[in-house]
Amino acid sequence: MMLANDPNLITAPYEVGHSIFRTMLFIRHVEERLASEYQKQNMRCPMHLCIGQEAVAAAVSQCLSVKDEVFSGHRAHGHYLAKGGSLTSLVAEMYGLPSGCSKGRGGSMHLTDLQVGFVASTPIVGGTIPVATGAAWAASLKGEDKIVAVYFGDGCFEEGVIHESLNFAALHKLPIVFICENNNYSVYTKLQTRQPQRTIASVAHAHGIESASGDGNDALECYDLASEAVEAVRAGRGPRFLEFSTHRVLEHCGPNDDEQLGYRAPGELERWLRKCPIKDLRERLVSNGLLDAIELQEIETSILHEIQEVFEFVHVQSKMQLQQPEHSAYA
Amino acid sequence: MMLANDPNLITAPYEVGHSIFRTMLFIRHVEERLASEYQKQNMRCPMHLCIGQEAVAAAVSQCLSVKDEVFSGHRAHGHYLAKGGSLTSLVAEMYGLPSGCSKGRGGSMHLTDLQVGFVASTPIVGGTIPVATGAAWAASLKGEDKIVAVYFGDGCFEEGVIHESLNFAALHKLPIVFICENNNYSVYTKLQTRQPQRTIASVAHAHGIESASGDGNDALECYDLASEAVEAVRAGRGPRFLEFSTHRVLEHCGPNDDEQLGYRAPGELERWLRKCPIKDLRERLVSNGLLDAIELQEIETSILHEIQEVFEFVHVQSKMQLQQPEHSAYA
Amino acid sequence: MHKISQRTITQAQAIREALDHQLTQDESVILIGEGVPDPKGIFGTTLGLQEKHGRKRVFDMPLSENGMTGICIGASLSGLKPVLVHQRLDFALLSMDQLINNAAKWHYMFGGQSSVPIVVRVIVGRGWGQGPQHSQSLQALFSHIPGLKVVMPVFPEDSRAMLVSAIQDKNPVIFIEHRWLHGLTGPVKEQIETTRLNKARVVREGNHLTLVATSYMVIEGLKAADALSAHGVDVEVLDLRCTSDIDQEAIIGSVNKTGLLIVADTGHLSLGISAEIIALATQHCFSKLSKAPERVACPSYPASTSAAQLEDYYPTAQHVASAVFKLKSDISEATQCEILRCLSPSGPIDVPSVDYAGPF
Amino acid sequence: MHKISQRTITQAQAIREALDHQLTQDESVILIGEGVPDPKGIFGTTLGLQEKHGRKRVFDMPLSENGMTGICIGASLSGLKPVLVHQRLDFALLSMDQLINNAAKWHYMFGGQSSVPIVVRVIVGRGWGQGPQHSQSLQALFSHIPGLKVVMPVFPEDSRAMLVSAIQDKNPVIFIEHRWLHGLTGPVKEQIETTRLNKARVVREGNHLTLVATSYMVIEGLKAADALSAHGVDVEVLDLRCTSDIDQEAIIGSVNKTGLLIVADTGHLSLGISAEIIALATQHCFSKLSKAPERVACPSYPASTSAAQLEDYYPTAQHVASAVFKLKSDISEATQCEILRCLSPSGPIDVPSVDYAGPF
Ligand SMILES: Cc1ncc(C[n+]2csc(CCOP(=O)(O)OP(=O)(O)O)c2C)c(N)n1
Ligand SMILES: Cc1ncc(C[n+]2csc(CCOP(=O)(O)OP(=O)(O)O)c2C)c(N)n1
Ligand SMILES: [Mg+2]
Ligand SMILES: [Mg+2]
Repeated sequence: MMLANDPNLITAPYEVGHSIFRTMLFIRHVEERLASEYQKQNMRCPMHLCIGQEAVAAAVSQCLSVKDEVFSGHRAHGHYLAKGGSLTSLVAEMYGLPSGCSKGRGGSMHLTDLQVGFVASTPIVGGTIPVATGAAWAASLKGEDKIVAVYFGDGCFEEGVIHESLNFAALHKLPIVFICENNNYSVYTKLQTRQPQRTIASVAHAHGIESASGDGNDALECYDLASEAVEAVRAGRGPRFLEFSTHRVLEHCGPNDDEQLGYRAPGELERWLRKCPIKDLRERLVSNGLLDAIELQEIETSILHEIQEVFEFVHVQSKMQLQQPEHSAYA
Repeated sequence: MMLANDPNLITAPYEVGHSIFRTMLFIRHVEERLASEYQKQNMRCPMHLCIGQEAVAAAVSQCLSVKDEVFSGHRAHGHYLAKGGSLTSLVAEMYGLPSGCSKGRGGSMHLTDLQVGFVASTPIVGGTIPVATGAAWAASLKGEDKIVAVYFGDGCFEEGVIHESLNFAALHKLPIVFICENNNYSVYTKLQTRQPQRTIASVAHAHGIESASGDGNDALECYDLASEAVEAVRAGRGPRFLEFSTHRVLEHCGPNDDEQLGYRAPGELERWLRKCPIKDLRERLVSNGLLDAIELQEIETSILHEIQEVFEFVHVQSKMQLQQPEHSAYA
Repeated sequence: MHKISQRTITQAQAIREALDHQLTQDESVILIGEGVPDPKGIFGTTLGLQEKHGRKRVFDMPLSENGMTGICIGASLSGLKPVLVHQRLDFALLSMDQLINNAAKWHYMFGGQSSVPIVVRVIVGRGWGQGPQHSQSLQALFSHIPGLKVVMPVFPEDSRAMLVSAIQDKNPVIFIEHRWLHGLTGPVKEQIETTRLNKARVVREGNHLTLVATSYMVIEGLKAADALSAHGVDVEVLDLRCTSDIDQEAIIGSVNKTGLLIVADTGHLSLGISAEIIALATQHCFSKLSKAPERVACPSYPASTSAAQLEDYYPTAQHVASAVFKLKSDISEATQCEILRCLSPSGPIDVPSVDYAGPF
Repeated sequence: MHKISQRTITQAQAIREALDHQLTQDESVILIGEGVPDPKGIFGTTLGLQEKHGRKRVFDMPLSENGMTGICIGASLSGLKPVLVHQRLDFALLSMDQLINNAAKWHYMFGGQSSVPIVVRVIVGRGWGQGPQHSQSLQALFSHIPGLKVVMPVFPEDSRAMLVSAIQDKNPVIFIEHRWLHGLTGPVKEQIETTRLNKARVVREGNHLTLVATSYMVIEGLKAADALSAHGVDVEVLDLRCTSDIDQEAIIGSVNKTGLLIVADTGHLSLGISAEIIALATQHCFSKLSKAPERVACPSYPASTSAAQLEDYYPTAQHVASAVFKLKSDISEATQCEILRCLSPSGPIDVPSVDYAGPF
């Protein structure tokens, strides 16, 4: 039985919890499948998986509409999928096929699906932050009823351009949510080696942007913070900044574990594995009576089925002689 | 008679008040002479005068020793002179002579006098901020007993590189004082058109750097803040940030008034002219019995005499056929 | 009878007309830059435009060159056509990341689904002590990057047409102005026209020698050509206009006719525009070239502030003429002296004209 | 009898030796870069150096490329000799302001009173889907800037000598590594040596044709030269080494001997290193050149991620050989086919060798 002040009590609507759970699970399974397929060397590009970090993308996207625009960086699969980006186009892109979302030109690190408002991810750290800010500026100038969300890591906060972007967004009260997934690492380097003692959100706040921090592995907390922020931004109250603590479970780049490298603090990975956002939400949904074993099985099955179909389809495509697009750097 | 809580009561030691006053007056007279000489078109380079902003440089330098290092930007005459930079080398540099502080290669915007620790000023806004930070880093790595001070304007705070530098300085607890002379304008553009509602110092503070703000036209307040900051930095307590409000009295670039352009708020210039830092300190020194009319006259005379001699000397030099230095971009 | 327009305006005014026209004609065009709406209006090129087109079309900006470039890229992806202005090319070096990694590549790297129609106006400073950090003419850097279009306008009417076409272009265009051309006057029709950006223009015909020049060097080249023609040497002068997609056809055509080539560029010589043009001409006109091409450009060190130290720095009409003398060995020494004498600068070398009084 | 050293190491190991040596020999040397002390140690080039030389000499850093460049400049003015590392050249585009406006000009613009002895190691990525933003070979950009020295090391022993000399150089040196050369092995003496940075090296002598190559293209060029020599064509291969202060003497000497020139570069063709070399050779060897020089380089669009779309992108030994065929018209078609066949790549084109498994 749940009490009103039980931290596990779910107050979000039924569909919200379910939808976020399904999105996280979908991302997780896609990432796991990518990891296992990667070994076959058909996907010949650097790949930054987000296993362990699914909650933020799932929760934020839950608050966005299809015409809202999303930007991201190198670790973008989750953001892309949560926004509704086509899995087929993603997998084809990883295979380097002309049918990929960027016609095979970008691989894992250059995703786009304009139809669902996932505008772009690129791997120069910080590169999309001002671009997203510019998209929000255009929306504001044109009086369009849409907002922009841009995801980035803790490392990105060290790039000067993010401060330039925060300044401009605050100055022009732009409709944008800046979302920092602070996983404490930039590749193998700990936050404390790169940034002084203070929170990232506090710097954003000082730039004149309302900011909040939360547990990035607690999907419903992410949702609460994101929905509050998105609502404020949509209401024209200027930009917001969200910082979520989380942890990357696999290696920085590639399909493998890397605990053997020993760069994490002892017990750090284990502690985070126990805080798996999917397990956490599943248990809470179950204990709130919002999910049962049969439903869960159904969800799993349908996700795995969809993924299986996509991979099969793309694999077949990869054996065909597809017409390569023409090379021109100019429109 | 002064009361203990009279705001005009001077608590700083006699020599400090005197020295700051003399430095300010010296800078003012140099700038005025440069402005009048400029019309003769012998000094053929862009020139950013600091009339009205002399207090910060004079007060900060009062706290620095000769081995401390100073960096600045385009509006650097005051910083250079206050640190003890050679007036002859400055004027020769403005004349474009090989005897100038940068051998005529830099003009007003590229000052250096390594003997007195004025390392460099350059006119790419923000350009010297990381360089100064690097000098502080070197001092720290080498365990040298010196600190660094870097001056910049409010406009500079919009450049990403300053945030990168603040982050690094805070992270490594570097011996550096960042000094922002906030004169509310970047060329003709008001602060409010460029930055959101928040103070510059608060952003620096959020970066993890102890920060303070003060009246940049109150030389003794500048001195109090600067000496506190310099002492802390010298004691190894990491970087400090100071923001001073002030006002540029002449045009952004060049020797003239520009009130006719009408970009200032009505009455703004007048209000600041009334707050002239030199007049202010003079009156307070006098009312505290620390300066009398005869002394003042002596100071004025000696300053004007020195300046006159330098200008005459450089003018003579400029008529001589000096050997031009060889051109090589490489050491 | 058709009345010929006698309207004469400066390049700066022509640029302003292009901006005004585009802001009027195309509501997706916006204009932004540090100082754009200020009392000096970017050397007069943006004066009054904010008053006329409003604060939602014409903007000042924070000093955040890289960020603002990315912001303009983002706005362009959303259907706007931003024109971003830097008072000096040197400041744009802060934005090389966004220009090269994003603007230049966006169209290609996302498979051609979108493009980045921005114009970045950068101004090459010169004279009155601009010095090392305010006078770089780095067209070679931008022009090496696939995906960027780089143009260097010279004459007022052509500058206006080039800017209109640059704004309407679907790709990022780096529009490199030269401070000493802003004051250049010329006849400019009322009627606004467009132009092809990647075509060189023959601005003086001649049969003896081909001079390909960029930006302000077109003016110096024409001076030299004038002086030479008085002595029977007819130099064909090409205004290159576009330094990224170099007009091979025009160059090859002219060099095949004259057999002699000089390239005059405002940038550094080594690895500059002149190298590419000489390489192209050598590869395509090898048998027609009667002598090795010459190049006239800036040396391999920064520009000093001091005018005295710039005496051998900026190439002039005299340098162009000297290059001609190397290639046309039939010009007598007396004639050479005569030509150089008549080309010697009259006033101070650090201003484009005696009455030049800034802003710098 | 003198015993010849048989020690063979990779270029990455040789680079590590240079760093280790300099950190040991000169206490003013410091090493900094994102990932320098991490478990992968910049592709092995910095492994163990923090452990050995301590945390006050060897550093990780925040992702602040422009700031960190300025910080290293400042440190160098105070007597340190920083080596700054970027895992990709593309990231250094964020620091063009500090490199061009400050590092390159400091010595000159302050009248020669100080200099900026920093080394910036940048790595050109290639293959395994590096794609548009992780594979740019932009030596032409840096090399155009007076005040920067730009070198592209190839062979292990030479790379070590070049890095030692770069660190000891008083000027800023851009040290451009190629990811596909890190694994290149070669004999390397125990004894550390220095070298002159601005000299090209003849790495294969020949009389029929001069090939000037940069970076990884030296390897492809040597492959082509091997295949050609089996058919009686002797190509002289020059490893250019320094792309900023190009070794005219070496190039002129070789071209005067062979009369034929090919330039092979890892960067984009237009306005690239090859243009400058062809311009130089044309200007200095005009009468000795029997045919127009050829160039072999990357086309004018970004690199795709997909290997399939890179098939015609990166120049190979085959492209070099094809250029040779254009210049040496006496090679029969059958021989040409034979040569191209023996030069055709055996494995996948997006890895330097079949067993290549990253890090990328
Ligand atoms: C400008 C730039 N510098 C360095 C890199 C190399 N790099 C790729 S991802 C990464 C780590 C970024 O860390 P963070 O922003 O925290 O994201 P995370 O990988 O943790 O998700 C680095 C340094 C890069 N891609 N771009
Ligand atoms: C990177 C860069 N952008 C633009 C400029 C042009 N510029 C020179 S001074 C200046 C104003 C700077 O304002 P601030 O930093 O407040 O200094 P102030 O002039 O008020 O002393 C500008 C925009 C420049 N020199 N460098
Ligand atoms: Mg991280
Ligand atoms: Mg200011």
